[in-house]
Amino acid sequence: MKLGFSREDELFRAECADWLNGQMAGEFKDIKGITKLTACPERRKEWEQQLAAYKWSCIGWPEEWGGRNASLAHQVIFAEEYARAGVPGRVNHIGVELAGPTILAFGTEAQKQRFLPDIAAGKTIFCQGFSEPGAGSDLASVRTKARLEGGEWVVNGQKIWTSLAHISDWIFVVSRSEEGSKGPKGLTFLMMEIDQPGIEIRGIKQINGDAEFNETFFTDARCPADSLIGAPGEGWKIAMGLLAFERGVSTLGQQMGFRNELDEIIAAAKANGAAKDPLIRQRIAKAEIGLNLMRYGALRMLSQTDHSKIDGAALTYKIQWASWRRNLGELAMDVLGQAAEVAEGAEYEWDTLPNLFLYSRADTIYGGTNQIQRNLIAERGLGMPREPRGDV
Amino acid sequence: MKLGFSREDELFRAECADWLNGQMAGEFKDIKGITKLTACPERRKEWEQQLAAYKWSCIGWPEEWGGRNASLAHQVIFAEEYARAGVPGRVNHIGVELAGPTILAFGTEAQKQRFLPDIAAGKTIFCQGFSEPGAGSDLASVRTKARLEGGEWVVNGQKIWTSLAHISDWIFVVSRSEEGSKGPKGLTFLMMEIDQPGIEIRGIKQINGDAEFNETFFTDARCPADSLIGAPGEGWKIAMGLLAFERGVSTLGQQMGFRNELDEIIAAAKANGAAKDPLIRQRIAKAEIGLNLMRYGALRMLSQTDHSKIDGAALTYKIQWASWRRNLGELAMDVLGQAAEVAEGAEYEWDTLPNLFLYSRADTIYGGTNQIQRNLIAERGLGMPREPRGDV
Amino acid sequence: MEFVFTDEQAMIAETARAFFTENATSERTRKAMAADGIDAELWTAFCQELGLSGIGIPESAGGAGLGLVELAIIAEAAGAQVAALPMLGSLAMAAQAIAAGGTPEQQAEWLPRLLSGEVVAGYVHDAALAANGDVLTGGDRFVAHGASAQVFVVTSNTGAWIVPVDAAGLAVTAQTTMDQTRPYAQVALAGVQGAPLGNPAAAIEAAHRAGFVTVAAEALGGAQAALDRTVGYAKERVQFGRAIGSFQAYKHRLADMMIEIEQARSAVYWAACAVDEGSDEAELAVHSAKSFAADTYFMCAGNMIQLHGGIGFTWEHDAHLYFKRARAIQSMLGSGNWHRERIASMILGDAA
Amino acid sequence: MEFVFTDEQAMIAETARAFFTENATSERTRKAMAADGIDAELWTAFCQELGLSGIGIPESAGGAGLGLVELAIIAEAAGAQVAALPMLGSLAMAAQAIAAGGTPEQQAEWLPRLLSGEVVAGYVHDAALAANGDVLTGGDRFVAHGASAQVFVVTSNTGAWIVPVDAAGLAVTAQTTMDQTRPYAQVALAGVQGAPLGNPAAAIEAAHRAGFVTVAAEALGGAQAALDRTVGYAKERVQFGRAIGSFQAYKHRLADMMIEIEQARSAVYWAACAVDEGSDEAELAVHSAKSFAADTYFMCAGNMIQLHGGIGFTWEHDAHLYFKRARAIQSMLGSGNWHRERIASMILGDAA
Repeated sequence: MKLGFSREDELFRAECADWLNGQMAGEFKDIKGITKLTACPERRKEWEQQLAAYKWSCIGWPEEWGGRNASLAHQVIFAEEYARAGVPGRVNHIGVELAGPTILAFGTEAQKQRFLPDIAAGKTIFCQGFSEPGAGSDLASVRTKARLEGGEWVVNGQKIWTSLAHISDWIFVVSRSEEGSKGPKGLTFLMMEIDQPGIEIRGIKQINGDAEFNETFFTDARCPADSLIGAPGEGWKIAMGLLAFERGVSTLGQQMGFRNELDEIIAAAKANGAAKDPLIRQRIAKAEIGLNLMRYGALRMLSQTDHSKIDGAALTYKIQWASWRRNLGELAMDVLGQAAEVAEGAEYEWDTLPNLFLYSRADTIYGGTNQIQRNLIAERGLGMPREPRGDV
Repeated sequence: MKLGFSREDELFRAECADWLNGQMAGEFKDIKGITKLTACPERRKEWEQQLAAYKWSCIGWPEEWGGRNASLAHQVIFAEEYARAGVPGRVNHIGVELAGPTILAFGTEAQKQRFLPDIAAGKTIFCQGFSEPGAGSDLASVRTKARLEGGEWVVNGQKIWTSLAHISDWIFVVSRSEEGSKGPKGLTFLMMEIDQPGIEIRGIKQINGDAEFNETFFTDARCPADSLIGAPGEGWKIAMGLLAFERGVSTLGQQMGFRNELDEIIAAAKANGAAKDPLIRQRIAKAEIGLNLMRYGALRMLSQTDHSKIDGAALTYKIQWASWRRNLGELAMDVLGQAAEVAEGAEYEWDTLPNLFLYSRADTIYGGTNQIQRNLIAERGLGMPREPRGDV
Repeated sequence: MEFVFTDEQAMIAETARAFFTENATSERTRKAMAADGIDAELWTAFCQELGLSGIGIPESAGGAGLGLVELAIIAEAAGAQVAALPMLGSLAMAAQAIAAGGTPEQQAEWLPRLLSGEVVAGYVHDAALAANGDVLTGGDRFVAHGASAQVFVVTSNTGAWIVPVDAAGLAVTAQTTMDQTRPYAQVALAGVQGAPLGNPAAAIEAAHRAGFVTVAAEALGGAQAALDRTVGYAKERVQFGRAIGSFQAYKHRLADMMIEIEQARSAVYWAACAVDEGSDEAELAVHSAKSFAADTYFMCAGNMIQLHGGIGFTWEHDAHLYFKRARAIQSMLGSGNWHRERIASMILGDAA
Repeated sequence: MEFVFTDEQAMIAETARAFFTENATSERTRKAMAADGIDAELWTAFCQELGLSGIGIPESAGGAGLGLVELAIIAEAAGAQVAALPMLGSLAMAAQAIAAGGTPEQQAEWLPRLLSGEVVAGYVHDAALAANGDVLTGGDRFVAHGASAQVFVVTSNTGAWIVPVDAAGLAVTAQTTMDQTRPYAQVALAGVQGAPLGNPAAAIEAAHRAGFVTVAAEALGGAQAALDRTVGYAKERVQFGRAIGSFQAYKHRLADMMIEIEQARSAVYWAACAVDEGSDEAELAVHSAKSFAADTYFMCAGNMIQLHGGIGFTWEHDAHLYFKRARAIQSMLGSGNWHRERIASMILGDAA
C-alpha cells in the first residue's frame, strides 16, 4: 500500500501541467474554465484534435492505436492536471472512454481500423443510445428494433437522454434484433452514423435552461451489416462490458472538476463571510472529506487488479459521487444565499454554482438512479435476493 | 379552528395541577420524578388506587364505569398536568387505555361488570400479549394456540415483549383457536389471569440494563370459556380495534414526558456551555419544533371527528415520535459529551438522559418498526400497492 | 379547543382549491414566467371575481375580516399550483403592514386599490436602512414581484414608510430569477422621501408574521401537490415490469414525504391560529412554521424530481416549478437556520 | 502508487482476523465486561503468542517495525469482534508516545514491558494541565482502561511525562462505563512528579495520530461486522412469509451501510498511509478518518439494532456491544464536530 508518486511520476506531472497550462494560456485560452457541456462545441472539437496532435487524447490506450499505454499513476496524474489547469470537459468523452475501449475489447480488426484512429484523432465524436422513453435505466426493456434488410441494419425506435447527440458524429445503439425477444436476450449493439435521413435529434431542455440531452428518433435509420459489435443477440453482454469502463480513470478527472466546484464554494464563503458560520464550516469540512474519500476510493478501485471479486469501492462509487454532488449544490446555494437565485443577464443562464445546484439533481438519476444503485449494491455486493421483475 | 382553552378549561387545569402537585409534595412525594418504568411497582400500584379514590384514574371513561366522561380539552389538560407535575407513568396504562376501552367497545355486559370497575379502581393491572418470537410485529403470524376443553380455553405457546407482565394481574392474549388457520383468520382474543401454573414469565434484559419486557410462556394455561372478547375467530378485528385506541389522549401525556426530557437537555446545555454551540442550538430548536408539531398533530388527530376518512396526522404519528425521540437521545449524548457514558454508582444503571439514548433505540422497533410504519403510511394513506406476503 | 377547520374555513378551502386548480394551469403559469411572473388575468379574477383578496384585512379597513388561518388556506391552495401571483408582497406583507400600522388616511388611499388588484405593492425590508427623518437610503436586491409594483412599503427594524414607485431617488431593476413565478427586483433608495406609517412596530410585526405564515402555507400546498402528483405517477408508471409504486423503496420515500407534510400542516395552522388568537406561542409558532414548512417543501419537490426519473428533470415537466419555488421559499424571509436560531434564543438565551 | 494491501499486509490481516474471530468470542468478552473490561488471556496471547503488539513501533525501540497501516489492520480486526483489550491506551497511544518521544532509557524501561503485555499503560491528555516544572496537576475523567494501568503517559498540549500508578498525588478511580469493553477511569494528578519525555512534541503527535487512526480502524472493523452480521440475519430471518432481506427497504438500508463503510475504509487506510509516508495530507487525513469512521460505525451499529428488530435490543444479543463501542468512539479523542472544525480551520482559516 503506497499513496505517494515516484519521482518519475512527478516529472510526468510537471510535463502534463506545462503542456496543459501552455495551451490554456495560448492557443486555447478562449475555452479555459468553461464548465458548461454544451458551450462552444466547435472549438472543443478543435481541442480534441489538438490533444491528439500531441498524443494526449487517449494516453491509456495501446500505443498502436494512438495511446501511450500509460501506467495507472500516469493516467491519474494526467486526469488531475487536466482539471487543475481549467481545461473544459472532453466532448469526446464517450468515444475515448466508452466506445473506444468497447471496440478494443469486443470489435473486429476491421472495426478497430475503422474507428480507433479517428476517435484517437478527435475526428469522430461518439454519443450513446441506451435509455428509452418509458424504460429509463432498464436496459432489458429496450424496444428500439433492428432488422437486417438487404445487407443493412434498419433501425426504428427512440432513444432518450442521448447526451451531446446534437454535436456527435456517431451513436452506439442497443436495439432489439430478435422479434418477440424479451429482457436481456435478443439485443444487438450497433454503431450508427448520425448524419442520415433516418435519424432525427431533438434537444431536451433541462431545468437549468440548458439542453445537453436529446431525444433521438430512428425511422428506418440504416447502417451496414458489419456495424454491430459482437454477434447479433450479444448486445446485453457488450453493453454490460461497456458500463464497466465507466468506472475508469476518467472518474479522477471528474473529481478534479468537483474539486474546482468545491474550491469555488470555499472562495465564495471566504468572500461573503459564510466561512465564519460554524454550520457552513461543518458542511464544507464534510464536503472536503467526501471529496478525498472519493479520490482514495477511486484509487482503491483502480489499484484492484483481481477483477474476479466484487470491489466494494467500485460498486458504491456512483451513488457516492452523485449524492456528494447533490449535497454540494445545496451547500453552494446556502453559502451564496439569495444572491444565487439571481442571474447576471436577461437570459435564464446560470453561473457555475447555481447551475451545479440545478444540474446535480440529474446526477442522482442518470446512469441508474440512486434507488437502482442501492439495489445493485445489495444484490451484487451483499447477496440479497433480487428485486423481482413484474410482468405488467 | 381554535387552539386556546376556555376559562372553564383553565379552571379545570388549575384543579388538576393543585391535586397532582399536592400528591407529589405529600403522600406520594417518594415517587415524584421517577421515569424508569420498572421502578417501585408496589408504590405505583398504590398510586393507581389513589388516582381512583379521587376519580382521576380514567377521566375519559363513562361515569357509570368510574370515569368522568371528560371532554377532549379536559383529557388533554389532565394528561399535560400529570406529566408537568413529575408524576411517574401509569403502571396500568394498558388497562386504562387499551383493555378498558376494548371491553367497553366489544365486551359483554358481564365482562364490563367483571373488569371495568377493578381497572378503574387500580386493582387490576393489565399487560398485552401480541408479539411472538419469530413473528415480531406480524400479528397474522401468531402461533400461540388456544383450544376449548372442558369448558375452558387451554393455551399453549409463547409471547414476547410483554411489557410489565411481571407486575401485572391479567394479560390479553391473541391466539390461534382454529387448527390450521392462517393469517388474520382463526384468531381469538382472550383475557387470562397471570397467576396460574400454566403461565411463566421471564424478564428480558435490555441494552440499558433494565428489564421492562418479558417473555411469557403458556403451557396448558387456562381461562374460563367466557374469557374471550368477541366471538372465536374475531381476534383480528378486536386487536385492530384495540390498536386504534393506542392513538388516544394518552399520546399527549407521553408528549409531556418528552417535554420533561427536552427540558432536562436544555438545562444541561445551559449548565455545561453546550448552549453556546451553534450546532447544538440548531438541534435543540429542531427538537423544540418537533415536539410542538407532535402536540398539534395529536390535537388535530383528536379533534378529527369524521373517522370515516384516514387521518394523516394519526397515520404518521408513531414514526414521528419514535424518530423524534431517537434523535433526542443522540442530542442528549452530544450535549452531555463523554460524561454521559459514565454512571454514578457501581451498578450498570443510567440517568434519564443516557437511558433515553439507549432506550429510544427500541422506540423505532416496538409497536411496528419504522419500516412497517412506512408501509402502512404508503399503503393506507397513499393507496400504494401492498407489500406482497411470501409463502416461505 | 378544536384543531379542525370550521365549516366556513372548509368552504373557503374548497373554493380556493377549485379556483386555482382550474385557472392557475401550467400553461398560463409558463406564459407568466416568460414575462413578469404575474398571471394578470388570474390576479384580477382572484381579487375581483373571487373576492378573496381582502381576507385577513379587517372589515374596518375595507377587508373581508377573518384572519391568518383563512389567509393560509388561500396561500396553501395557490402554492399547490405554484400560481404566478403577487400575493405575498402585495397582500400578505404590504397590505398587512398598512392595515396594521397605517393611518386611516393611508388605509383609505391604498388598501382598496391593493385589494382590487388594481395596484400591486412590493415589500422592501432593509435592516440597515438609513432614515434621516423620513428620507430613506438603502434597499433590497430581492423584492418579490418588485418590478411589477407601483408602490412599496419600506421597512427597517423600527420604521415603516410608503414609497410610490415614481418617488425621486427610487430605482427598480428587474432581475432574472431562478423561480420565474416570483421574480425579484432590486429596489434601491437614494434619499427617497417616504410617507411614514402611523404605527411602524405594528406594521412590521403584522407584515412579517403574515409573510412567514403565507410562505409556509404556500410551501405546505406545494409539498402536498408534489406528493399527490408523484403518487399519481407512481400508480401509472411501469418499470422493470411493475408499477414503480410497488417498489418498497419508492413507497417509503412517499411515506417520508407524507410524514413531513403532516407535520408541516400542523405547523402552518398552529402558527396561523396562534397569531389570530394572540397566543404567547405566536412567535415560536411562526418561526417553526416558516423553517419547517420550507424544508418540507424542498424535500418533497426534490423527491418529486427524483421519483419521476429523467422526465422530472426536464423543463417541460412541472416538477422544476415546485423545486425552484421551494428553494426560493427556503432562502427568502430568513433562512431555516436563522429562524431556528431565533427559537434557540427564546429557549437558550443569546449565543456567545 | 498502489492503494491495495501488499502480500505481507494481507497476511497480517488474515492472521489478525483469524485470531480475534476465534478468541475474542462474545462469551469471553462478556466475562471481561463484568470485570475490568480486559480479557487478560486474550491480551497475553495477542502480545506474546501472536506477537503483533510491536507493530508500528520501530525495531530500534524493540518493536516489530512496520507502520500505522499494519496497526490499523490489527485494530480493524480487533474492532470487528469488539475485543476487550487495552490496545488503544497502552499500545496505540502510550507506547507510540514513548517510542516517538521518549529517551532511549525511557524506551528501554517501558516498551518491552508494554509490548509483552506485562504492563498496561494509560494515556491521559489534559489540555489544561498545570505543569510546574515536572510537577503536574490536572487529569482526565475518561482514561480508557485507566483502572487497569500501572503507568500513565500524561500530556498537555506541549508537554509529555511518564507517571507510574504509585506516584504520590495520583488518584485513579474506576468508572461504570456504557461501553463495558473499554471502561474509563478518572485519573487525577495533584502535584505529581512526572518523568518528562525527551521530545514531547513528537510524542504527542505520534500518540494522537495513532490514536485517531486506531479508533477509526476499530470503527471500520466494527461497522463491517455490524453489516456482515445483519446480512447474515437478513438471509435467514423470515417475516410476513418472506426472508426479510427480500424487502427492498431492508436491502437499501444494508446498501447504505456498505456505501459508508467503503468510504470509511478509504479514510482509514488513506490516513494510515499518509502518516507512514509523511505526506502533507496526514493531518487532513487523520481528522477525516476519525470523524468519518466513527459516524459510519454509529450509523451501522444503530442499523444493526434496528434491522434485527426486538432481539437487537436485548442484552443477550451482541448488537449493543457494537452500538456502545460506536458511541464511545464517536465521543472519545474529540467529537466529529471537533475534528471537522479542525479541517475547516485548515481550509477556511479560524472561525470568527
